[in-house]
Amino acid sequence: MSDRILTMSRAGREALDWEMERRPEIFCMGEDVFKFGGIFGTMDGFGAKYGPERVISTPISETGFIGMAVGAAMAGMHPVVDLAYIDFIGVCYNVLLNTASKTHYMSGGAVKVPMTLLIGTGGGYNNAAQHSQCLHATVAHIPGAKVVYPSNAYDAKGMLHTALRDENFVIFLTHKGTAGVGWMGTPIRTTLSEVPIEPYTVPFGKVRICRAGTDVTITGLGMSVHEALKAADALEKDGISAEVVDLRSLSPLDRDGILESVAKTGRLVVTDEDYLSFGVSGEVIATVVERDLSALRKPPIRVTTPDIPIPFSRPLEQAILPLAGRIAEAARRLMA
Amino acid sequence: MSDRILTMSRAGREALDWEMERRPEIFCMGEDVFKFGGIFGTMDGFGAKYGPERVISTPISETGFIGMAVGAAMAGMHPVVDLAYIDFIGVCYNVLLNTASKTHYMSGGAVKVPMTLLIGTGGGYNNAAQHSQCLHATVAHIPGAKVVYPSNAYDAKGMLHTALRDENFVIFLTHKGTAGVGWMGTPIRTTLSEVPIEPYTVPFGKVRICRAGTDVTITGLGMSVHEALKAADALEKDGISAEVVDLRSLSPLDRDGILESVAKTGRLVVTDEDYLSFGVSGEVIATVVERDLSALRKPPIRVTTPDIPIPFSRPLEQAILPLAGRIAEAARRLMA
Amino acid sequence: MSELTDELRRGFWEVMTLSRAFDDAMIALYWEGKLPIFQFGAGPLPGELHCSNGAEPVGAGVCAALSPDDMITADHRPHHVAVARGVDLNRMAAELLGKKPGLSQGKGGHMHIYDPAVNFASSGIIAEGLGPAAGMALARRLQKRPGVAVAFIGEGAANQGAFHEVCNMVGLWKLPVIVVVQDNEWGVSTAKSESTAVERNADRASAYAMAGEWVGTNDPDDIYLAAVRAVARARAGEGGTILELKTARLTGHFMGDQQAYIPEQMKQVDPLPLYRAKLIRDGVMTAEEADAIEARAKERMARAMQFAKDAPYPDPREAFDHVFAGEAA
Amino acid sequence: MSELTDELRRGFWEVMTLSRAFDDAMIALYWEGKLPIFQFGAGPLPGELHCSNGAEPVGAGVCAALSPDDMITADHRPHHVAVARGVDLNRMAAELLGKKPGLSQGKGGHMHIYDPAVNFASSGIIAEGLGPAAGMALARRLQKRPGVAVAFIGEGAANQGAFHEVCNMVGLWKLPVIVVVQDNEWGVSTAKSESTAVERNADRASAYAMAGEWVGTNDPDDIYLAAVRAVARARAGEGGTILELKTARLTGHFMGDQQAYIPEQMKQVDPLPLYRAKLIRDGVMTAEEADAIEARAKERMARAMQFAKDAPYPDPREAFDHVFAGEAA
Ligand SMILES: Cc1ncc(C[n+]2csc(CCOP(=O)(O)OP(=O)(O)O)c2C)c(N)n1
Ligand SMILES: Cc1ncc(C[n+]2csc(CCOP(=O)(O)OP(=O)(O)O)c2C)c(N)n1
Ligand SMILES: [Mg+2]
Ligand SMILES: [Mg+2]
Repeated sequence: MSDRILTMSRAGREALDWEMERRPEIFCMGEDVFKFGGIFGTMDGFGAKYGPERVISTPISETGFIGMAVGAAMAGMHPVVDLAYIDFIGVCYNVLLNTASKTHYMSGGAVKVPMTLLIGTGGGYNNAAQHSQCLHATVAHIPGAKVVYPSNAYDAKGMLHTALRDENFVIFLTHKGTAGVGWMGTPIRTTLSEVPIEPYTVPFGKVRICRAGTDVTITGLGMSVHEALKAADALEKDGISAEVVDLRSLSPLDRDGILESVAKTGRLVVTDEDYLSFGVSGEVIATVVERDLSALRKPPIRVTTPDIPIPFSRPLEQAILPLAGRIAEAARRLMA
Repeated sequence: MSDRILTMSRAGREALDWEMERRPEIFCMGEDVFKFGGIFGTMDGFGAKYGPERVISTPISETGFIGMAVGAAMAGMHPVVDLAYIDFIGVCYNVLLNTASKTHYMSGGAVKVPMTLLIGTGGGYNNAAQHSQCLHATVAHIPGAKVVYPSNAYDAKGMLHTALRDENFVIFLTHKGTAGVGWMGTPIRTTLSEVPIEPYTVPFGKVRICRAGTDVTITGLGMSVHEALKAADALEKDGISAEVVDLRSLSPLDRDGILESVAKTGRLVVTDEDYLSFGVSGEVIATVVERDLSALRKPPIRVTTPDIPIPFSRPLEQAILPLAGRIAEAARRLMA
Repeated sequence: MSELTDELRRGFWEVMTLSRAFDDAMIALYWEGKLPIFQFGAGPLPGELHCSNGAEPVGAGVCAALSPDDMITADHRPHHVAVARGVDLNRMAAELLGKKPGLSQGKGGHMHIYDPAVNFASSGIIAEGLGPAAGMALARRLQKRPGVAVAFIGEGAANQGAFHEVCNMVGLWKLPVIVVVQDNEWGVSTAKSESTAVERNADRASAYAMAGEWVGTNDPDDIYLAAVRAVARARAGEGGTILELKTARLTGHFMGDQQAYIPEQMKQVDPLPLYRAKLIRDGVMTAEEADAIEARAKERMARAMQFAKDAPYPDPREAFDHVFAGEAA
Repeated sequence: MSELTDELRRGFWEVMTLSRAFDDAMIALYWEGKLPIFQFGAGPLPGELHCSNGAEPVGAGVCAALSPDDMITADHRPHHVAVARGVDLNRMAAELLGKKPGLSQGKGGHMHIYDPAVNFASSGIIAEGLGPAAGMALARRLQKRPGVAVAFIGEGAANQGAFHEVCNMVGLWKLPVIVVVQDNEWGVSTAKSESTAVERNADRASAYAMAGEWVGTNDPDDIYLAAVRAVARARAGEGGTILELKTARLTGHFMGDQQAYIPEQMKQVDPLPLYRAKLIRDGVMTAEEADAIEARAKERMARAMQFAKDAPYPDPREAFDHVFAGEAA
């Protein structure tokens, strides 16, 4: 069957639809999911197709309904919960930190919590400090939660199939800017991919080499993958060959995959739209040097959002985002 | 005036008492603080001394009362809030993440939120997965919050004075095992220090060299400082000179101070009782190598709690804690 | 203060028309750069924009019952309250455009309106303002200064845990706090009946030893009188009130919301023409006076918008200021 | 099932004495290694220990009204509910001691009791079990299987936001959920009157379109009958109940709590001797029979304790198992 070019939104929707058609234990929950189909349209039209029993719009009670999802999972269902923006984790963080992620372990394996939590991340569209955060490091720091983060349509579909078949609590992140939903404008070219109609899985814990290169490794995730790809285009014109590594999965993290690329290039730029400190960027660097200190020929460079709340005003926000220009500039410094 | 050897608990109490006597804007809030004086006795006897207006026992409503503290701070008070265990941040995380830490920035500096949040961290006493976490990386990842973490009585008093005079939201962490409160047993020798009776401040953002050494740098914070010191004692017998660096402050983080020690020793063991990934340990390593890749002669080693929920059973918990034995063993590997 | 004088009522009209002028001007600007392809991040007014059209009576009626000492927290839909409270209009407009003279020097945007000069704050996480409002009231009690705190939330926010925690402490400690539940029937696409187990949040007051009042008219006169009663109770040390006000959300959840989910029988009524007709009927003002007041409001807003448009953007380096107090400019 | 038969009442006595035997045995063991210097982490039973002495009527009465299909979540003080529900006694004892045959293979400890065989779960964050209980009820509805879910919380937990959020959804969706509020008058050192704006949480039910019932006797007969009514409503599709039960906390918040804060007039009464006397008075059992039942309970507990003591600890390497399902043993 011929493949189609899809947005992440449509690709993810296809995976969820396929699984829901076949597996009665899957149901959807979240604010406005019945009428609006979820923040990224992952459940678009599901209200009409599956009815209000399986596509449940909730009150604005995140601790309550995500807590309910955990209980439903314990009782044999597989809830798919939409939390809209990751900025809202603050009102329900206990459910993620202490309930969904730890029940399996605390029960010595006696109880399972198969559930998928869809969350949107990121800024870049002037939505200010409380609606633009990434915070993926905050959720990835939770033991017992799997955290994945596709950056393109092919991975979105395959990783969502994987998540829906996983017996664990999976936090499924999508950067708002990558999803290809209307309100974020036209989709970014590099998020679109050929997506097979048939279901397929993409395994968790494997980086994806988006673009092969020999001079410098640029790691990214979510939106920063696309900024890295833009930077790589620019670098190519300067004769610099950048390898762009999409982490795709934070828990588990493909540490070997990261090292493999850096061992080849000897130079590392770590990009991340999350805050700089105590996050992904430090972890990637530590992963490399604790395994092979000689892999790096130059000190690695981090290009991230600094440790400041996201400002509203466009020139301020643009100044702090880890955009392609800053990434390319870092790579050039490493080549100098 | 002659100095006394105090526990962290008594030293912290002295600072708070001194400031409260003089500054009517300071008041205390938290569960059971009126009768019990706070999780670490920081407010011990304050109920009787200052009365229920200034020492307010609250319902079990953390979002509510920490949110109230933010409002009180915005209105000119300096609340000192006791959250007991950091495991409970999940039910009030939004107040930390989006309210207390971001209001100053989001108001363009027009509004200040001077408040001090006291939180206990850590395990080692078989209190299982929901009462033994450190999670200091989770709060340190929040921009706009200062996060400090004394490990001994001298610093506890001096840093609490500093916190109480700071105009910002300060998260003041204490590892339960270091505080010297009864229910955690006899105090650890290295947490006790001579504490001047007079008030003094210890600045944020400066590491403290607890023990000078030349062969290997061991960084730690909270409890892991004391495990590192124990390890250093053992290493000394093997003829290995370990320098123990107490980070003391996560936001701001004394990156120069870390590098200075590593530049001298050329070897780095990073200890941390928080979970391994996306936390402090990666940040410390990244800080070193992004500044000076040649500072390290050997790959750094992390000795942390692994990415698993804390098990209850003693042999299980002991197996996963970053104890002195594991630290010393790591240092020996670096010297081999 | 508690009488419905003609002057007061003309004031309501003035405040409501100014608020409407503010929103209408912002809506017009919002679409610049966003057509034909809609995109939050484009144009001179980027980001989400939650307008208050239809809710003006709430801001006008409640704020008129307050004194300068009193304190307000509002939510993601703050304009009508801010305008009624007397937040600096020029600087608020400039803030929405992300300009340097904005209230937050461009760092906040429309959900984060802070004007300490009139004790006004707002923020964007649902129910987030409740705790701070109660804490402001507590602070005043400790400082032995007068002051009632008012938290403005939506009916959707009343199902968030913070509502329960804060109301319980308000009742327990008899704090002078008024929780204004603005029932515009919708939380995004979710009708109140789809989100709330009971018909009225005001009835929940009994769960907190608070007073509960409900006003179903979206008329500033009625809202004002109910607010005056709530304020009087608060000042008298009788504690807090859950004041639920039926109101309207005429322009959707945010700009871009087509509201296709609203059934015909739930279409909402614009309170402004109704109130205008009422005041004319009551002889409080003539049609000409009403129009003049409205025209002045529009002019004032036009000037504010001009101020905002003419103002410079902050320098990109300023992004790094104000992370901590006492450090950078 | 809803009649108070003699057999049922003897069963209450049996369950209550077994629960008491469990706690008393654990308390005795708890102090081993913790004297003269008290320390949470020392001895064969380390960590915090929250005992149920005084709350046995709640477990006995409510659980007798449930069927095996029904589901339970309990809190940090779970023993009385677990024993009444029929959680495997040997494996629960072993779990408290951190042993390999424990319900959670030693990973959970006393606050984290999971026994899927009898649909029982508990955890240690206040009010954390409410959402899961409601979700279990929702799951059964979706699965078209019968089942009422019961969340056991303390009166202190009723002021946590989760209470509000979950009760609202239970009322909104008419879920078969019973929220059992165990009012033992204290949350740690804080009296109910110091934490709760209203006298009874059962009265808060009207804020959620739930039924509210209050039982003030700490007597399993009364508790049972109220629970039967709540279960009947739930099974009939009439929705949830907030069932508030006055009970007692005889051994402090946790072991080590001296309870010096409890004034003389608030000293609590042990429900066991009262119920024993009542059953004898009612001719349900003789004193000898009562003693025999109690003796059997103690014996059974002694065997469970022996099982737990004899059992091996898990191998340290097992700490790394069970982080994720489908990966390690
Ligand atoms: C904790 C949280 N959850 C979800 C959102 C997203 N959100 C923003 S406004 C809104 C609807 C609010 O409804 P209501 O309180 O009735 O206010 P209205 O928009 O009707 O004025 C939602 C769900 C949020 N900002 N914060
Ligand atoms: C969210 C949260 N806050 C605080 C605590 C600490 N804590 C444990 S039990 C308890 C008191 C609970 O009181 P109540 O609900 O009445 O139950 P009881 O102990 O009386 O059985 C507190 C405050 C916690 N575990 N979780
Ligand atoms: Mg609304
Ligand atoms: Mg209690």
